[in-house]
Order: sequence, then C-alpha cells, then structure tokens
Amino acid sequence: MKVVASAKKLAVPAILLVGCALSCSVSNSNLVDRYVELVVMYVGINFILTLSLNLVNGYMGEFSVGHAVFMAIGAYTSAIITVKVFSLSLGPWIFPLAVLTGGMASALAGLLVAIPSFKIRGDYLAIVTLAFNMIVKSIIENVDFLGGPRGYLGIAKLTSLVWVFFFSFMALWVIRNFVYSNYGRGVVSIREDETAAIIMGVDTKKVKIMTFMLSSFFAGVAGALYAHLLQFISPKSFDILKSTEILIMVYLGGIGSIAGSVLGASVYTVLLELLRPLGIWRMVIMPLVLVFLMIFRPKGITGLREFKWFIPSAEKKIKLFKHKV
Amino acid sequence: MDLLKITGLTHYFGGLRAISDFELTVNSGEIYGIIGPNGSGKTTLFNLITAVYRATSGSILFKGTEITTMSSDRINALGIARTFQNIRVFNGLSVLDNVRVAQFNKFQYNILEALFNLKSFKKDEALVTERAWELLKSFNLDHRAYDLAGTLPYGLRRYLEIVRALATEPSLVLLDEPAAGMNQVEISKMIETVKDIRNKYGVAVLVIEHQMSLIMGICEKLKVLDFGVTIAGGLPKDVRKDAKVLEAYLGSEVMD
Amino acid sequence: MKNKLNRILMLAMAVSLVLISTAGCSKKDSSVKAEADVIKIGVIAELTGEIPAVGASCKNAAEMAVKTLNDSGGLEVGGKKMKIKIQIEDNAGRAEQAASSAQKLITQEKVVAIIGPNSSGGAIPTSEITETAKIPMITPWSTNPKTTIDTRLGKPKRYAFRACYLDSFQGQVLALFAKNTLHAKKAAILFDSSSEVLKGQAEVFKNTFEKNGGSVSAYETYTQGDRNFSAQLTNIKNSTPDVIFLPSYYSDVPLEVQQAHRLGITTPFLGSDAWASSELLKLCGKDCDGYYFSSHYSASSKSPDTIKFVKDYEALYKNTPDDVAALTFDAFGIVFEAIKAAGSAESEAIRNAISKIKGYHGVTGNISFTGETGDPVKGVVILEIKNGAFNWYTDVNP
Amino acid sequence: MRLGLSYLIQQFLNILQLGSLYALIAIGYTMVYGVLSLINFAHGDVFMLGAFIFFLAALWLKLPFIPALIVTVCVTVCVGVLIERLAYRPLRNAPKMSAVITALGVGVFLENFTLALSPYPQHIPEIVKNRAWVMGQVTVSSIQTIIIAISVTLMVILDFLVRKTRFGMALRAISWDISAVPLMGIPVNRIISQTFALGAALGGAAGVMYSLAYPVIDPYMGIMIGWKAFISAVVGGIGNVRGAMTGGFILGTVEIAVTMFLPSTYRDIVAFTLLFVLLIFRPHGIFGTARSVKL
Repeated sequence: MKVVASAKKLAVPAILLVGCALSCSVSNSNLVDRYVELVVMYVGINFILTLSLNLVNGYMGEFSVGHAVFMAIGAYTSAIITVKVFSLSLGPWIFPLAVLTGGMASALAGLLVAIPSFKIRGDYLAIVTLAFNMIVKSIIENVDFLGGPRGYLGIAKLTSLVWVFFFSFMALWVIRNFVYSNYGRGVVSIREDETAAIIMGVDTKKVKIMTFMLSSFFAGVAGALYAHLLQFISPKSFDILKSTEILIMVYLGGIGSIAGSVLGASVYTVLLELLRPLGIWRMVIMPLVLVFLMIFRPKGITGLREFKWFIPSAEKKIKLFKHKV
Repeated sequence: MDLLKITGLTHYFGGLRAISDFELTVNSGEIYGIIGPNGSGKTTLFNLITAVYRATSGSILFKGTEITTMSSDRINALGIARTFQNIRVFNGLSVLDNVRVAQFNKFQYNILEALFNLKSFKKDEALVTERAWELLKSFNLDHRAYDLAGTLPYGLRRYLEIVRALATEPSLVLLDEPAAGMNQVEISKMIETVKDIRNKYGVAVLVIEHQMSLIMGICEKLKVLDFGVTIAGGLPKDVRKDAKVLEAYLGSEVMD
Repeated sequence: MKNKLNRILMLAMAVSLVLISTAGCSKKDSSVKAEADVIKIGVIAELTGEIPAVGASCKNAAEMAVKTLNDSGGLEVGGKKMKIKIQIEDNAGRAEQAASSAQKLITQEKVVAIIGPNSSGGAIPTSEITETAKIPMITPWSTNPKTTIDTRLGKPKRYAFRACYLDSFQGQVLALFAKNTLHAKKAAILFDSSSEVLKGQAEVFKNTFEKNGGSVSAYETYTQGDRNFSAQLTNIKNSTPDVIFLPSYYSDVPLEVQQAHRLGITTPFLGSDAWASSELLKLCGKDCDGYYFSSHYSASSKSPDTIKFVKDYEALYKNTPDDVAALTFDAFGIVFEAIKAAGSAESEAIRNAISKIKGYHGVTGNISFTGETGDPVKGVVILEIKNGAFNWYTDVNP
Repeated sequence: MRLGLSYLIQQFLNILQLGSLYALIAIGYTMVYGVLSLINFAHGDVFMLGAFIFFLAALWLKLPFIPALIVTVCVTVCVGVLIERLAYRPLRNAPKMSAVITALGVGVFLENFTLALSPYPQHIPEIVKNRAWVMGQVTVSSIQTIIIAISVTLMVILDFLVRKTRFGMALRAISWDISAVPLMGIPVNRIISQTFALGAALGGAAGVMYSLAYPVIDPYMGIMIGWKAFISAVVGGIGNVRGAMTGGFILGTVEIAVTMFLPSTYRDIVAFTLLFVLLIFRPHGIFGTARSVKL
C-alpha cells in the first residue's frame, strides 16, 4: 500500500519530467516534422484557452463570449517584458517569468469582469464580456506604444514544445485541483442554484473572483505562448472571431469536463489543418461538421463525462457532474 | 442569552405589507414553530432572517449581533442554516459534495494550497469529507453518497437538505415545511429527525409547517401568523384553544 | 460509461496522430518522386476571412502565371526545361493560420519559395518562419515596412522580399500631389483605424502635408465593417476642406463617396492604392468620376507586358485584374527570373538571385532590388477615374 | 466643430436611419430569444442573405423595388424556417448553449458558403432613384426617407401583431412558460416556426434597406451588424420587442453622438464603456425585469 501511495505522490512530477524531456528531444531532433510540431503546439495553446474558458462557461454556467481579451492582455504584457524590459540575451531565461507575469496581468483584468458578475448574470454578462473584448481591442488600436493596429513587433521566438507542454500540463493539473476542491464545488453550486449556495455559506463573491481570475490567468498564459510562437501580435489576433473560436472548442468538446477540453481543442485544431486540401470550401465544411456534431452529440464529444486519469483518486467513485440545462 | 431576537420586523412588497411588526425570541436549543395559512408571511420571515430580502424596518439580533444588513453567507457563518419549501439541493453535485460544499466556511486552506494540492489542503479535505460521511451515515444517506443529488427520490432530498444545513455547523436551523407532501408514517419519522437535530446536535430549530401533527408533536413554543400579523403565540396547548387562531384556520384546515 | 469515454479519448488521439503523420509522410513521398523535373512554389492567400477578394485575385494571378509559363514549355534551369507546380494554402486572414500554412508548405510540400501572404498580419509571422527555414518569400501586397525588417536586430531580413512599394513612399507622393498638383491648402482625412496599412498611409500623409505648409482640418476614423459614415462626413463637411484624403478599401469607398454626395459634399476625394480594384468602378458608378488615387500599376498602361497581362487575365477570369493580381503576377515573374539567372532551383540560390535583380520589366513597372533590403525600387502610378475607367495620369519615381 | 441647429438635425436624421436598421434586426433576435431563450447568432447572416437575394432579384430578374423586396422577404422567410427545422429543432431539449453554438455554426456556414460563390463584394444597382432635397444646410435623401418610413411601418405592424393578435398572445405565453403552453392547446411548433419566419422577414427587409443605403454587399457584412443588433436587443431587455426597438435607436444615437463630440477613433471605446456602465446600473436592460425567484 505504501509503495502505491508514494508512487502516486511522484506521478505528477514524473509525468511532468518525462513529458518535458520527451518534448525537448522531439523538438531538438528531426524526428517530427516541423509542421506537425507547430500544430501540436497550437493544440496545446488552444487546450489552455479551452480549459480556462470551460471553467467559467462550463463549471460555473456563465456565458463569457470575450475570452480572447485575456489572451491579448497576457500576450502584450509578456511581449513588452521580453522586448522592452529585459535585454535580448536574457530572453530565454526570463521567458517563463514573462509568461507568468502575462498571466497575472490578465488575472487582474479578470477582476473587471468578476465584479460586475456579482450583479449581472446570463446573457447580460455575455454582453459585458463582449463589450470588454471590444473596449480592450479598441484601446490597443489607439495606443502607439503597443504598435496600434500595426501590431507589436520584435518578439523573439521563445515558445517551444517544452514550454507548451509544461504550461498545458500545469493548466490541467492546477485547474483539476481547483475543480475538485471546495472552491470547485462552490463553482458548481453557483451554477446549480446561486441563491441556495450563498445561503448555505458559500462565499459566492470570493468563488466568482477566484474563478474569473484563474480562468483569465491561464488565458493570459496561452496568449503569452501565442505571442512568442508567432513573434507577432496585433489587435486583430484577439478579436471577437478568436473569442468565438474558443467558445466553439469548449462546447464541441463538452462543458464541465477536462477531457472535453482536451478533445475539443485537438479535434478543432487538427480538423482545421486536415481539411486544408479543400481550399475555400474548408471554411464551409468546418461549420457543417460542427452543426452535425452538435445535433448528434448535443452535450459535446465527451457529453459531460470525465476521463478517469483527470479525477483525483479520492474522488474517483463520485458520479460525474451533470448539467441541469 | 437569547439566540435569536427579532423586534419590530416589517417588510413591504411594493405596497403590500407581508410582515408587520413581528416579534420573536428563540432560546438556545429550543424548538419553535410558526404556523399560519398560506400567504401569511411565514416564508417571507425566513427570507428576511437569511437576508434573501432586506427588511423595511425592524431588527434581527443573532447571538447579540445585528444581522439585518449582513450578507447571507456571513449570516450562515454566524450559525443560521435553513432548508427550502421547494427543495433546492444542488442537483448537479453528488450527495457527498452537497454536504461538503456546505462546509465552505470550515475550510482553512487558501486558494494557492488548493491549486497546488498541498498538504494542508489534503488534510482539510480529508477532515471535511469525514465529517460529511458521519452526517450522511447518521441520516442513512451514506449508501447514496456518490449519486447525483438530482437522482434522489423526493423524501431523501428533504433529508439531504437537512444534512446540508447541519453541515454548516449552525446553532439555529430554519426548516421550511419539512413534512410537506409526506404521509403519516413519514411524518413521524421526520418528527424523530427534528428532535434528533436538537438532542444530538444541540441545535435550536425554527420550523414552519402546515402539518399540525408535526407542529404539535415537537414544538415547545408557537407563533401564529395571519396576513403578516401575529395573532397568537405561546405554548402549543394554549394556542390550540385560541379563538382567533380557530377563526383564521376555519375551513382551511382542521387543527389536529 | 467511464470506460467508453476512455476508449473514445484514446481512439481520437490515436486517429488524429495517425492522420497527421500519414498526411505528412504521403506528401513527403510524392514530393521526393516528383522533385526531378518539377519546381514547387507555395502560395499563401487570404481565400476566406476579412479580405477574400485579395485572396481571390492572388490565387487567380498565381494560377495564370504558372499556367502561362508551363504552356510555354516550362522554365530553363541549367539546360533543362522544368515545369512549375504551385500549392495554394488559405490563411483565413489570420496570423496563426498563415504560420501553419507556411510551415506546411516548407516541411511537407518542400516548396523552394513562397509567394504571399498579402496582409501584413499574415506576412510578418510567415517571414519569421521562412527566415528560420531559409526559404525566400515574396509578399505581393504587404506594404508594412516591418515585413522585410527584423525589428529585434534592426536589420533587413535575408529571405523576405516584397513586390510592392512602401507605404511611407506612397503617403509622401500623395501629400505632395495634393499640395502641388491639386493646390489644396486644407485637407480632411477619413480612414479605417483598425487597418494597419490605412492608418499608416493617413499618418504619413498628415505629416508630409503639414510639413509642406498645408493644414489638416479633420482627422476622422472608422472601424472595419462600418457602413455608416454620416457622422464623420458631417464633421468633415463642417471643416470645409479643399481635398479629402480617403485611404479606404475599395469596398468602402463607394459607400463613403455616395454618402458624402448625399450630404451635399462636393470636395474632391483623393485615394490610395487601397482603391485600386476594377470592382471600384462597378461599385462606385459615376460617383467617383474625376477623383485621383495612387496605384501600383495601371491596367490602361501602354507597356506591352501590361497589355498582354490584362488581356490574358480578362480572357481567363472575365474581370479586369486589380493590383493584387498584377503584383502577384510580378512576384512570380521575379521568382522565375531569379531561377533562370541562378540556373538552379535551390532556395538559397533563388534568394541570392532575387536580391540581384535589376530593372525587371514587370506588369507594375520596372522593379530593382538593391541587394541590401527586400524592398524593391519602383514607382507610384497616379490614376484618374474618368468615364467609368481608370486612366493613367502620371508616374512618380523615387 | 460647429454645432449649429442644422448640424444637429442632420445628425438626428442619421441616427434615425441607423437606429431603425439596428432596431429591425434586433427584433429578430429578441423574438427568437423570447420563445426559445436562444441567441440566434445566425440572424445577422440571414440579414446578409437578404441583401444578396435582393441583389440577385434586382440584377437577374430585373425586378423593380417593391417586387424585389417581396421576393427577398419570401426567400429569407423560407431560409429562416428551414434553419429552425434542420438545425435548432433537433436541439430543442438539448442544453441551451449547444443550440447557441449550433447557431454560430450555421452563421459561419452561411457566410462562407456565400463567399465560396462570390469572393468579391457586389454592388447593388441603383434600383431606387436617389434624390436629395436640400433645406438650408440640411440634406434629406429619398433613400433615407424610404428606409425610415418602411422600418417604422414594419415596427408598428409588428407591435400590433405581438400585442393584439392570437399569434401575439401565444408568443407571449410561450415566452412565459413553454412547458405549460401545450396544455392550453397552443401549437408550440407552429408558433415557433412563425416566430422564425417573422424574424427572418424583418431581417431580410433590413438587408434590403441596408443595401439601398450602403449598396456594397459582402458575405461578412452580417457579423458586425449582427453583434450590434444583439447588443441593442440586450440593452432594451432581451425578449422584449419594444425594448429591442428602443435599444436599436439608443445604440445608433450613442454611436453617432460619440463621433459628433469626440475623435472618432474613440467611438468603440466610449460606446462600449457606456454599455458596460449601463448594464452595471440596469443589469436586466432598460425594459427587462428580473424574473423573481420563489423560495
């Protein structure tokens, strides 16, 4: 028994270490096609985005439609740090710090949505998030320091497969811990019945702040990875179309499920690349696939279930979260 | 000391007076009943105590603290828990999680400890889970602990609500029609449960009920409301004989 | 239940992995086999997304350029005739898709050069990838100075070229044209502030115009997708300018001009290369008559190359070629010329040959590269809209 | 900037024109939301289809204005009903958000399908002779007049339909409680189809008038205006027809007023910040009310 327990304790760092080593050797050797590697990195970034939005839209049952705004804040903050604040030679070492700072800046911005959410709910909160997305995009367009609509340039290519793996894994692990803690139960209780939750002692304001901040933190992390992968960001990269793309990945995969986010992000990203030979018809077929998937699997691919590895061992026996609506 | 002391409580819905000049004192460990015809303002009273509504005037003191302007979760942290007339368990959470989430105020760990799965987090989680199991066992709900609350039958959901309320470690529980829709056998089981709440957990109970058998079986004191006005109060045997009460109930329900 | 989900997850992951790798491998095999007598060039175009018309023109011109060459027997490389094959990828007008298209073209299709993307938002990330992979790329239409410059090092990128002139040059030419030829003292500007290109043009115009003694009486903006300009135009009307500089995409121009006329504005408009599409004539009707704009080329040019290009294009696509089409055609011309000069279809040799091109007679005028930067030396054409046609007015060379 | 009376009148006319178009499209959102609690994101693209069908009717069939308008409205009604049948009805009992995502998918499909057939923007021929009447410094155009007149007429008719007819009563009953309605003998499916038909008709009509005012049409024209109409519907209180009309005019006013007084670069920042603030003070829009919860 003891051996099993200590093995379990080591599982998380072990997976992290092996994964990092593996992704490091893959990107340094020529084993994997650069294109495949790039697509895998897109999948990772999209997974972080999807999972972080899932926290708000799936677990908490709100409808945030402006998730790209947090990505933008993380991307711009981290880019400024690696370009303006620290010299180029320090870049690679400062990178994880820049990513985390980007995430924190974005988490602070998450407060701006969390506080209205105390009073505003449902479709009205959706409009608040939409408005926030438009406001920030418009501000970036008007600030010359950020390059305006021309975009922010001179970003070094610091995102590698290793970092994408590392941050995807951290997002998965941290959000899993959150979801299966009492904060996470509080989040679901807000979705199920906010009035009852607050009467039963759930500090709903605190839970909402935590959820929005955690969600926007990881969106910011994804934004930072995105910026240092493409080496170019502009307000257009974070417009309402990007937000709807993330939204589609969340509902395609399945709400309130970490496995759903893994599947939603991978299926969407890979399909978009696989359909390339269709040329202009790719973007006609893609939404059709989505509509058919929704009709035949209205609850997303995972349909509210969870992959058992993602559930902490103490919680395994519990039947899974099911959705009211 | 008085546990709950309500003085001059008045509440308006628009122009309609739902509760007027209400007075109530509940002592520790007491079982107090509130009866009255439909629409007499009983549930409104509970909603005022738990801050779902804000009182137009008057004061509510709990353990000597003014709670009239407090938020619902703070009031709960002070020691008031309740159940609802139309059951409101968290259908999408498991039975166990329903009981665990109600211990929100009991958690010592902070957000970072939770996010990084640290020792203090695991210790607290284990403690809270154990307490949840104990409660579930003593109310015979443990065999359904892993099921979603939404899949429980009506009667069990009523008990789950009571367990959830007790999980917040209250000193006063407000029960809103706990025996609604129950038959005589089930009612007598509920009577035992309510007595248990007081005797085993030392919690005072304020109960609203239409089922006179339950009220008369357990309440030490009674208050009768009609159209928001207190028309009688005192010991159950005195209230039963009160002329005004008989008049208010005439035709609507036969007492006992 | 849970087991089923595990299986679904595993299956999905396995399937997608297999699909990606087989897609990659099969492509690799075919390209290895075909490599002997075919040169592969990649095209990244905005077929969907916000500027699909640009992508459509780019695709048309690319297909025509390659077809013309292959029909004439192919390209002479080191004494051997070789055919050209193009692979067109859609970037949906988004940066990340431009990057993945470029990476796919390079690693899976093994192209020797890339033409495109046209928008700077796509061209900049693409140029970063081609720079690493050492594959030359020519963007037909991205006028952003940063496309060919490595901002971090402050040096020109080695493998990034463009077929068009720079915005700064165009803005200066237009400001001087307004001041000297149109004799304007007060100018109003209305532009799409969400477009990096148009905002740049407006800024350069404003600076140059003010430096040369003019004044800007109104500086109004709108955002992509706006259709109602009445508020801005009313402001402009009240500032009584002599000329209105309108760096707007051709699809917006007719709306702006017609709404201005409806509001009783009679001040002449002056446009930039964003006007240059034959669609403008159809869309604008008589409303745009008498206005001037700058362009990369003139379809009514008397140069025999241009006449042939316009005739061929019209025969194929029933449409007058716009400047994106002309620039794409020239980008292909430059690559073909470079392959011929280098006598090799190696990327590095092509890159070196492109940087040495002098006085290439393109559809859009004479194009030379200095060898130092990827920006060509070429002139601006000023066109006048008259009787429903674009007429050549003057050439301004650097 | 001179703020003469004529300037204000001119801008007021601009507000009326823009606002009535927003209002017409917003009604489509709000009615569908009322019966199904579904944000019909494909509505902006039905509006776009309206403009394209009008273009085809005018160019190919060479129809004059009124017949072309009628043909367009008929076709968009069919499209609207078809979308409901094929894409939304199978999801009637699914989670609400799945239907919303389906709507997004249908919208993207309509956009890119149109794009694949016509990558270049199209120009609407001058089907209505445009005249401009100059009164002092104010210019009134015939197209402006037509747009405002038709929109207002349509809105009055719709308001009458919702408030006074059996259909309207059924509509309001469904939006109150869809599960109780079949018990009262109301054919739910038929009413929902009719609602979609009506919404699509207004969207199509708005597309026609939009392309009169702004005669360059492209497949993506519905995205931005769709979002803005959705915002109008929410500002007015979603589910409320009069609220949607008011919301449309409010959004039009804010957009134009901001451009009047501030550099237009800041229009979006100011307009959306106002929206943000409005929702903080009126969390359910202007006409919306919180559904009270019974404990």
